[in-house]
Amino acid sequence: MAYFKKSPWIIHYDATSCNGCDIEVLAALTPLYDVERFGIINTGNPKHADIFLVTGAVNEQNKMVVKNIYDQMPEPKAVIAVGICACSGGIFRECYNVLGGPDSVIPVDIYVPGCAARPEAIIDGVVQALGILEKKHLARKEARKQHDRIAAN
Amino acid sequence: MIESQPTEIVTLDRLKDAVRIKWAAHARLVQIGCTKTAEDQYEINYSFDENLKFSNLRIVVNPATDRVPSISDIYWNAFFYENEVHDLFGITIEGMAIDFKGNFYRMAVKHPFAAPAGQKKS
Amino acid sequence: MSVRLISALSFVVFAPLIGGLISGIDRRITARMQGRFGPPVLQPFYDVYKLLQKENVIARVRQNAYIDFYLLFVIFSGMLLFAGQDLLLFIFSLTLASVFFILAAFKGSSPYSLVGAQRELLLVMGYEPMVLFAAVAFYMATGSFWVSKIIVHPVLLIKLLPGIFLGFFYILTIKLRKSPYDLSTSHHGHQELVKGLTTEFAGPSLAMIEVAHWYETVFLLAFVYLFFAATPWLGALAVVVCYFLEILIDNVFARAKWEVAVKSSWLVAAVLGFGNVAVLYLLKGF
Amino acid sequence: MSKRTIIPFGPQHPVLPEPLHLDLVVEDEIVVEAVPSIGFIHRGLEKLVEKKDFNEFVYVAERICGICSCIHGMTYCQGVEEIMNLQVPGRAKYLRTIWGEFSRIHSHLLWLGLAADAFGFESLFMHSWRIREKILDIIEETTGGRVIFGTSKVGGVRRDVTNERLKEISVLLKTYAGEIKEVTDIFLNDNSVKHRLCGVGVLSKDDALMLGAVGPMLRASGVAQDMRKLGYAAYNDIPVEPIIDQSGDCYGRCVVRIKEVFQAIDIIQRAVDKIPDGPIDMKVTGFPNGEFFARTEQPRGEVIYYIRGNGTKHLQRMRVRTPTFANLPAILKVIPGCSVADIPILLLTIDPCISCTER
Repeated sequence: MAYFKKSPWIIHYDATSCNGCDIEVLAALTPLYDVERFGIINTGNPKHADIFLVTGAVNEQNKMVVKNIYDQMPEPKAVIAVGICACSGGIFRECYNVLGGPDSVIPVDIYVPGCAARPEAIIDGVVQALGILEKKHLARKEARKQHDRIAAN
Repeated sequence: MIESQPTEIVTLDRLKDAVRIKWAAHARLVQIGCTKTAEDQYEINYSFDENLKFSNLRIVVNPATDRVPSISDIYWNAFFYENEVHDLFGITIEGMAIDFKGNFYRMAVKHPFAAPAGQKKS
Repeated sequence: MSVRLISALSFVVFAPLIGGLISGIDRRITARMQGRFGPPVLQPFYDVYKLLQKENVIARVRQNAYIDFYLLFVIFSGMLLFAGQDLLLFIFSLTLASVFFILAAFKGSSPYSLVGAQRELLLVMGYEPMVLFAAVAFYMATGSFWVSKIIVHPVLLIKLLPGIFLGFFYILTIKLRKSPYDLSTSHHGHQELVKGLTTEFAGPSLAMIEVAHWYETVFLLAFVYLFFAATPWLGALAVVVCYFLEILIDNVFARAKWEVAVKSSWLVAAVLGFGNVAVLYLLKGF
Repeated sequence: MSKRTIIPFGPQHPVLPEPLHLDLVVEDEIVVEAVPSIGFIHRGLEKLVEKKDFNEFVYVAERICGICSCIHGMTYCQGVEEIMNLQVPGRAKYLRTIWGEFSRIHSHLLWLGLAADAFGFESLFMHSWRIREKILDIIEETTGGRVIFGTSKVGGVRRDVTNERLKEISVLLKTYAGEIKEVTDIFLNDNSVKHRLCGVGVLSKDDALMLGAVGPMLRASGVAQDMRKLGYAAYNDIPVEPIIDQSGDCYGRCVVRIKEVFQAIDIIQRAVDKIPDGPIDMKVTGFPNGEFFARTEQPRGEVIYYIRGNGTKHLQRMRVRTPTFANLPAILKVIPGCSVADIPILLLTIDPCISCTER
């Protein structure tokens, strides 16, 4: 048990979403849903975060921003695409400036559907991401062990 | 009918004078918007509001030959709309208060609204 | 001697446990004040344990060395206090610790951490006079700078030093990084400087900052206890009440600007701190 | 410390949930200049009119912004109805008004929370949003959606609410008004809040008007302009007096929004009393041909839809000018001279909605 399950810190970035999902992400922090019960904190700082919530599709200007935030996050990390726009582009898929979901720029682990995604769905997405974090952590540990073994020989 | 919306068509060289009259009357600049009506014909609407009375100034331009003077020396906030019109329609606007030089929006397609109607995104 | 050593060592071992627990209870009470349920009480431990497992992303090579020294000096300051050493030494060591923290933040390349470091410097400037007044006043009241002497002083010191106590309580808000004075970094992410001082630190180094904060919480509360050392139960009560008030203050104030923080803490130091020292001077007639 | 540094503000920033980027040129924590760059959300949805027919486009219009979604959809529909000369049934008009005002309440409560967050008052943020959830419950119950209502359609509305339920909601709102007052009183009277708001970002009456500010921003500077005076939807029967404040600073904008929450509650209650019975939509035949600038009052200010049809099922042009777009130049003029600590609250007082702005 590495306690990733107990303390997932999130960072949220609004790619090109219509605010609907963003507001729901924020609503999940507030008294009715109160995700801090599960130790979830919205850090706002990529270097502190474990889980990256992207809402909305990616466009020409923000694809670098999304990638930068992802790169700044320390391992292990997970990405959740929140809302239908972040899954596939949604209603804006045909717009000239929409490149598609964030998975066209960074690897996405969990897709949360909905327009707008309900806070319950977002919380569920985060909870599912926890398992992935734990797995990634173990894989990292294993890789390091193997690396050490090779180095020792 | 919610409200009447008179539109006055002005020529390019009279545009700034007409806008100055609006400024003198303390009209608020509501928006500047562009519409492509034909292949080389673009309408630009300058909308004003004077105590809930809406009115339009309209110029018709051809982006290939015409250069539109900026009104941002009269209405400072116009530079926002003008940069937008420039980026979306490729219309040259001269003398904007802050010129983003085509970087107001960074887009996958240059001047998307200037493309012939019906053309799909690549 | 050995008693002192045991006391200092048990500080090193138990302070993070107590500090973490206090932090957990703090978060729970805060949540309740905001109409929420709040995290488990052990949440801070989960957080730190998780942070230790994370990758340590470094922006500049030496920034983490400064954090090591920060933690080291925070622990050292606490040990001095718990070993009953010189109060002045404790204060200087604590200042040195903050200096290391600020240097670490200056090392970070993000403008947020730079502005955070500048604000922290101003805050240190703000609270330092009051801390010094406190040390002087303890000396005047008890005739010694040694914590071991102060703690066995038969008189309830709060009677002699009410101004100093209030002044110290005021700067406690700054030291504990509570709103309205959580200018340089805040527990809650929603701040104009993102995370201010700690913006550039990730994983294990962030965990060390967190642990250092727990140590700080414990010895700052121990400092509060000093005012009531003559009656231990009153001291314990005062510590609990003080911390609860800090949580309450955290929840009923908007964040102030640094000008206000510095000016007001100097005003507090000048009126309450200096005033109390002056009265003591007249009473004792040095 | 006196050398100039540049602090990037956004696009990813915890105070602003939305990507607006400002490069703040800072001297001693005093901002000398603010250079904006936008376009992080530009999708180009205005161009979608060429692919979706004018009835379908209502869905897109509602998703221009997730916070003021209802009024976006409604404005678009009003524009099309105006061109096609449709007489929308009275009940539909009233329902639009009621939902529009509900969305105003939820948007203003949301703003109050975010503003509290910007000046570091976390518990106030939580309590504002706690009450907002109750409003959202009513919205969800009557429309089916929490943030995107999906009730607008050309020629009316999609859902009806029974008169009994409307009466109950009206009573319910009375109790909520008390709770809202408890929270808003803190905004108006708390000294530490006043310290952060009063005198920050003062915009004079003339500046506000000539820089094209709209909505609460304009009204807080003492200009009584409210598009609801035009009398669209049911506002002909329910006259609205614009709420103004003379101060022009952040506090003034806060006061205007708070008063508007109570005004909205009042409007809903009056609308519930007057709502006529009858159908909620009408059959729409033919295609729009003509142009119209539809203007309505969003929570953030005047929104304007330019709709131009050419007699086919696809519109020729649809342009949205959203309130934030109009307010941004004004706030840029105000920023120089403020301290870094004031920037979040200054930006938030225009109630920025970047996804509206960039579309």
